[in-house]
Amino acid sequence: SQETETGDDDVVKIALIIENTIDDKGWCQAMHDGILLAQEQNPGEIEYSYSEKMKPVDAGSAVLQYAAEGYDVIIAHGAQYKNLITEMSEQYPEISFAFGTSSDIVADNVFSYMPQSEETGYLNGLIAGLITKNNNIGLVGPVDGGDAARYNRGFVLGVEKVNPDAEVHVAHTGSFSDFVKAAEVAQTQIKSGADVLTGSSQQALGALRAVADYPDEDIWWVGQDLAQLGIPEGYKVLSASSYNYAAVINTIVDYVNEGVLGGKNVPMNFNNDGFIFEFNETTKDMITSEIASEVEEALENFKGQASHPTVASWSSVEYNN
Amino acid sequence: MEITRKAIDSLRIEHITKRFPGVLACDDISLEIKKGEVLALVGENGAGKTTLMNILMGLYHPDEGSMFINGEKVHFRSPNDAFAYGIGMVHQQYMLVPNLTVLENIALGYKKAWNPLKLNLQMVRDRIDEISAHYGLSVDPDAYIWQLSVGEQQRVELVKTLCLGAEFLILDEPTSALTPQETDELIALLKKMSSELSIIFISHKLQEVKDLSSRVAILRHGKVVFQGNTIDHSSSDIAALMTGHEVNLPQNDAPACTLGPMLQIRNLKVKSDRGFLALDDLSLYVCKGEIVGLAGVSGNGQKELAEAINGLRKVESGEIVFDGVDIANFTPKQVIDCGMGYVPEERNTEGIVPSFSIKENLVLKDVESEKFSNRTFLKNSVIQKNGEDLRTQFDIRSPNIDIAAGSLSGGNIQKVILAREISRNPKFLVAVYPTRGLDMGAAEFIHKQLLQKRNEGVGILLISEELEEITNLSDQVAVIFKGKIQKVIPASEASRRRLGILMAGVEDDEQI
Amino acid sequence: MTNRFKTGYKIGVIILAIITAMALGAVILLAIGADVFKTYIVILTRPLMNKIGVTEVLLRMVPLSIIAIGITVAYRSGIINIGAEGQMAIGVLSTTAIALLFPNLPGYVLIPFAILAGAIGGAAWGFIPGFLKAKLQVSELLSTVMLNYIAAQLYTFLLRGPMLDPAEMTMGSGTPQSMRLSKNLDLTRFIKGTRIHTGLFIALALAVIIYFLLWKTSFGFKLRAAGASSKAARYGGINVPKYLIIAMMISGAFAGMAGSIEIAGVHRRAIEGVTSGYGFSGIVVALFGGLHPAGIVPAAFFFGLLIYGADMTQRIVGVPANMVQVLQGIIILVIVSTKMIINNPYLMQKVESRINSFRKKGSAQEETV
Amino acid sequence: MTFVINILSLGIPFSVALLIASLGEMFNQRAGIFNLGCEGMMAMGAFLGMLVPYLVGQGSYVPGYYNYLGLLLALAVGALLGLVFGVVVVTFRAPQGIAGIGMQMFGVGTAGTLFRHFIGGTQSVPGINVAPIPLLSDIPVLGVLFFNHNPLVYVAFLMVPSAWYLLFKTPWGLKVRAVGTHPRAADSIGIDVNKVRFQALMVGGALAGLAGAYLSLCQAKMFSDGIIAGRGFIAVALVYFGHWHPVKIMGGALLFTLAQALQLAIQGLGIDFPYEFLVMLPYVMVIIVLAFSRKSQITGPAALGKPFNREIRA
Ligand SMILES: Nc1ncnc2c1ncn2[C@@H]1O[C@H](COP(=O)(O)OP(=O)(O)OP(=O)(O)O)[C@@H](O)[C@H]1O
Ligand SMILES: Nc1ncnc2c1ncn2[C@@H]1O[C@H](COP(=O)(O)OP(=O)(O)OP(=O)(O)O)[C@@H](O)[C@H]1O
Ligand SMILES: [Mg+2]
Ligand SMILES: [Mg+2]
Repeated sequence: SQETETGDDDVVKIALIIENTIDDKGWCQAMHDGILLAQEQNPGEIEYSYSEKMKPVDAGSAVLQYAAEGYDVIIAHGAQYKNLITEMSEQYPEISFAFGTSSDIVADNVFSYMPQSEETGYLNGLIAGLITKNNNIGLVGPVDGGDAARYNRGFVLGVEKVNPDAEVHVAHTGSFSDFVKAAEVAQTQIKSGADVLTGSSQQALGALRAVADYPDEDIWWVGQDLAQLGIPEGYKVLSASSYNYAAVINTIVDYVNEGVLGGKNVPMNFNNDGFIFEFNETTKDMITSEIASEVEEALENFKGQASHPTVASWSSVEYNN
Repeated sequence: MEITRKAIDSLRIEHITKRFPGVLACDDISLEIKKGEVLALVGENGAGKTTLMNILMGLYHPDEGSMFINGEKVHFRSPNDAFAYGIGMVHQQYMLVPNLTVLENIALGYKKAWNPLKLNLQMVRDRIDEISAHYGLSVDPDAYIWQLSVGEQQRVELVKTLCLGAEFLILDEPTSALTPQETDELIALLKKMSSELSIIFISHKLQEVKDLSSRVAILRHGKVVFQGNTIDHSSSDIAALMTGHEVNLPQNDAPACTLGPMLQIRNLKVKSDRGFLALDDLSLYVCKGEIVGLAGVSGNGQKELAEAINGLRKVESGEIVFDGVDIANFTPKQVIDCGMGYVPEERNTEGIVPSFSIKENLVLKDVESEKFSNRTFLKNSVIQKNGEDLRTQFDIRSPNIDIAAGSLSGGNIQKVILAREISRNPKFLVAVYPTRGLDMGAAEFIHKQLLQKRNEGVGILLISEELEEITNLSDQVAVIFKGKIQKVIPASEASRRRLGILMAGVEDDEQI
Repeated sequence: MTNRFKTGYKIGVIILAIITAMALGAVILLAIGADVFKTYIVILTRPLMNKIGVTEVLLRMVPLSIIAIGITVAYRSGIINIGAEGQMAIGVLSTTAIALLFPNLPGYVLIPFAILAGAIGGAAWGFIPGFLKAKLQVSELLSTVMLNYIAAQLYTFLLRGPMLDPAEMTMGSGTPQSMRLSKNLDLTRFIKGTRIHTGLFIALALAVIIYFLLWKTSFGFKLRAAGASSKAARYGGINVPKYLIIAMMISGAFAGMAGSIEIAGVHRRAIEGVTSGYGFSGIVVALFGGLHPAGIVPAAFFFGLLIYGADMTQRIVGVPANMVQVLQGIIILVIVSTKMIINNPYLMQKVESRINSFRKKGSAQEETV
Repeated sequence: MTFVINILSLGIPFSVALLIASLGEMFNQRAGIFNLGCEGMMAMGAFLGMLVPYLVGQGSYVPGYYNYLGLLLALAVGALLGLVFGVVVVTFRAPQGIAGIGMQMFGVGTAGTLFRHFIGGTQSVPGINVAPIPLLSDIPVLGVLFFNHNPLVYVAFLMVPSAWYLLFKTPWGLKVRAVGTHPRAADSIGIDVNKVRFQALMVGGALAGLAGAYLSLCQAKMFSDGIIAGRGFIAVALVYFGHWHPVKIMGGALLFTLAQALQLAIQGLGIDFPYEFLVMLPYVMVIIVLAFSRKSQITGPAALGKPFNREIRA
């Protein structure tokens, strides 16, 4: 295309490539919203374009096209794009690339970012472990991999910490997006006695919706997305956390403006404000002082140091599979 | 029936022309038929008879020409319009839905019984009873069509048409698949009916035409080439007018064979599709250079016998010794490799691959032979030449040999099958209903081919319901009844009457 | 029928079809307030404007044509294979396994070996529905749909477990994917700055091979006969069940190879989403291509163009990604209809005689006036 | 025991979307049309079904009849798509498999596109809730299993005998069976083959739309892109499983979803076993059951997939 590198030097052109959609209420939307927020925080400094529903082969086409159009930063939002980014970074050494979840540093012009979601999982686990009356907790997983695997294992650690008697029943749908199936999983868990449920990725909304079908019963949800607080089902949500991708974007933009095109890993944790955690105002009465103090303590710890010993063992947590 | 309907006193068509892509099926046809008449429509395969009748039924719309009923111009958009005038047709290929019962098939057209929320089957049943009683045509309303023999299906078609109130009957080759008895019965019945109904009757069997019709019209290449009163003309006149030359069905008058046995079937037991024993301890011998005609009412095990011999049906017990080898339960391929040739009953679906070209069908059984391939690759030029040669030799009428065999007329399809089976130089040939539905010219040709093979020393098992065909061609006639051979007699002693009695299952015929 | 009328008729129908397709798409585009005109221009022309565009189209043509050719083999034997998606996934797994086990083999050994493995894997997955249909009368439409889901789960299981990239354990989060496969497996990208790889030639070679196999050998003859009329084929001494199973295995092998080549040429490691819906698009391509390799190769190119061009619209025109599917759907529906109208001699004849009689009437009226 | 009851009481409502869609597809196929576009029709039904209550309520409580308005809309859009599909495969006689894939893409894509435009992001609705049948639902065990469901669950299971009646006891059903098996025979006796096929397609489409709306209004009570997630294809496969018979199709749908409920329950037991193999369970089970069940004598509609043209000789 016609565009060349003659544009304003202080504007950073960011392109985002995602596998799902910008409104999936999950992984992809989080990044999209993060970039929009960063744009807001730094008026006039960021130009932004995105490509949705990018299967691996399409992502390659999009990168080639964005490169030709003179984008400064190309973010491929998913570890499955790692190879593509590695190859493309060789082909376009002047462009900065980024991908995650990973802490791998693959080239000098590639950033990686790594949400350490075991931290948010852990906090929710503490709450769930203390809230459950049946000692039966449901965890609706998509696929046991990626971000979800970290969240789930952190969650189990949290439950174990406060309530060793509670059982966490994990079931996977096998899909990140099939929320109908997630609802089926949640219904199954509720029928077999679960009274606190959690889950991650966009499919989790289906599970939350299933929980909300028990308005008069003590069945609760601890969520992984702040947006869950504001929806009609919010009255079942005790707490939620969120990625703060704006922070990641700002870090990357700062580096790029300094002339550093990559070679860095940007971790995301409570310590560097990569996560936000909130209790739900409307269900505040459920949160006993015991819960509040457990969470408070853990949160303090997370914020205090970059890597936290209580969740460092996340990868060795074994649940049913 | 209550619907307002004008009785047809006369039906006239004028200058009807109908084209199909590449074919002029009806070419400026004008005809008239009056109340109470029986018009016989004859002509070679592909002359346009069926097409013309489909136009009368409103199934096809003519490109040109018009139709008049009682002098008034009519325009049929669909068969419903024809039904409204009481015109009904028994189609050449039976129009019955196989997985519905007789009752349901008739209800399909009997709109009076169509209460939107419930099909009034009782009403249809009553109507069937009424018609059956009136014409003496009995059918089992609750039988599924696929359970019925061809003859029974034919009867259902007739009952169906009559139940829907037809008073003007079109019968497109109604007897081509019937046994002699069934044919006789039908002709007698139609004769009786012709006092109440008008009938258009299509047939390739001129005897029936003579028996039944009052007038005859001959179609050739889509044109009416002759019309006249039936009594004024002999069968051979009509045949000559039809084909343009004298037709002489050949006779087998060669001396009996002396070459020794070729096929010896002993105590054969075979099950039918429905699981009962279709062949029960059947034994039959055929010599080299001999034609054994197998006569019998269809459904008595003919189909199962042919299939068992050719490896297409499991043999429960017994032997099929072919040239010294027991081929019972061989695969079809093994049977073919032993030198067996087979002209199956279902020529359109079994004998050819309809979407394959003529030349491909001509090598269907031999693509792996050295002649047509070198282990892997086909020798296309040889296949091409083989096709050209056989087309000339067997007079297959087609623009070229690359067109799909399924698009040929029935007679030409039969010629393709015969060309393949004969040119493979088999030691033995099983030929099932080889001339069913064919015009006289084509039948004559096929008979000649069979006799020639016989004279070359090939043994032939000829399965047919056409008694004339059997007595003309066979050395010996075997009669099959309920899966057993009732009797084997020399062809010279096989009178029509005697065969008929044997086929009906009567054991000892000599006394009669 | 005059040739002039025939050409006129065909052109007329095609123009009508294009208008219909555009109008249908325009309804949806207008509903969401997008620029109708620009959208169409982008889809049809933008991909062909530069080197990257053309090679990206070719890149999609490779798996599409290989899968479509495999589907053709099955179809010709009488089986509708909608299981290519699963067979392709198994092909990817097999290739990955070989590349992980023997990373040090030189390319000229590893590449054929790994592609063969993909073919075998796909064939094995194709064997199941073939066998079920031939021996147990299980409809392939049921078994292949089910096997696609089963393959997808097997895929995640292996990539999450035994085949997981060790780096994902230490540096990542266990995203199901294999490590970067041996460089020896890489298919060369022969135009600098683009991704088009030598798999293109493999695809073309496979097309030629299948053409010969189906139409020039006795094996192909029998296979096609089995598909065209199983009854007649059985009568002709052909072992129909055997050919059904073999055809399904060939079909699966092709889908498997498409997976191998996609891995070796494009992705270079097994990741989720490699199959990209090619298994379904492959059916469309096979039928568009008239179930003949000579038609499939151009049809695959066209479909590659459609996928890629429609994909570009979201970046250039800003329509949502789903619109891509809408347009593809409309184009498929309109093209199949058009093809039928053009190839129906009965209809053509009817139209001609209508026009003729209309003319006659017209001129008759003129005369009487 | 409760384990079993749980599985049964969940498996039954899970099966409804598949059951309704499969019954619709059964009518299509009985009339001779193979509709692989079921998935797309379901997607449109799911979207339009929830659009009405969503637009009215914007996520808050709306009177129940808005939900039913949504269901009607879903039925209507399904019928409309059936009509469009009919133009392609009946009027123009296009090959059905490929046209079905086109319809699937069109439906799924259009639902997604309009969803982005009119709603823009996963949304939930109050939906249609469980309606226990008075008295009956109090029966121990049986009450929970059969009389404590969403109204559409009852409707769906009543549809099974209704479909059977419609197919086997009414003139329309007779016509449908005839045109799907031997259209030429039906034509010769004065039945408008194409008209019946269009009707069947509209019925099938409407049911597919309803099945989609069941997912968005009753089961998940939300809509998002990709809600159908391949269930349309499974519905098509179940028609083959059920040999075009409503009761057997119901059996297939129940087998599939009971296996689904079972595998989810097993996952919850915490056995050390890769969950992927449990997720596979329903699919494997359907294949195995069909492979080893006795095949019925009467095979499917013989003219399935074959366009009818009076003048073109078969
Ligand atoms: N639907 C059709 N499409 C194309 N050609 C047709 C069609 N129907 C008939 N024909 C052709 O029109 C001619 C007349 O066919 P028709 O079936 O009327 O012959 P027929 O006299 O009934 O022959 P038969 O004695 O074999 O029944 C033949 O050449 C046939 O191939
Ligand atoms: N009781 C009857 N007996 C015979 N013919 C009838 C009867 N009722 C109607 N018909 C004829 O049948 C034709 C079609 O009837 P009708 O309108 O009831 O059916 P339809 O709805 O067109 O049927 P289909 O749906 O099968 O096309 C009309 O031409 C009519 O003259
Ligand atoms: Mg004919
Ligand atoms: Mg005829």
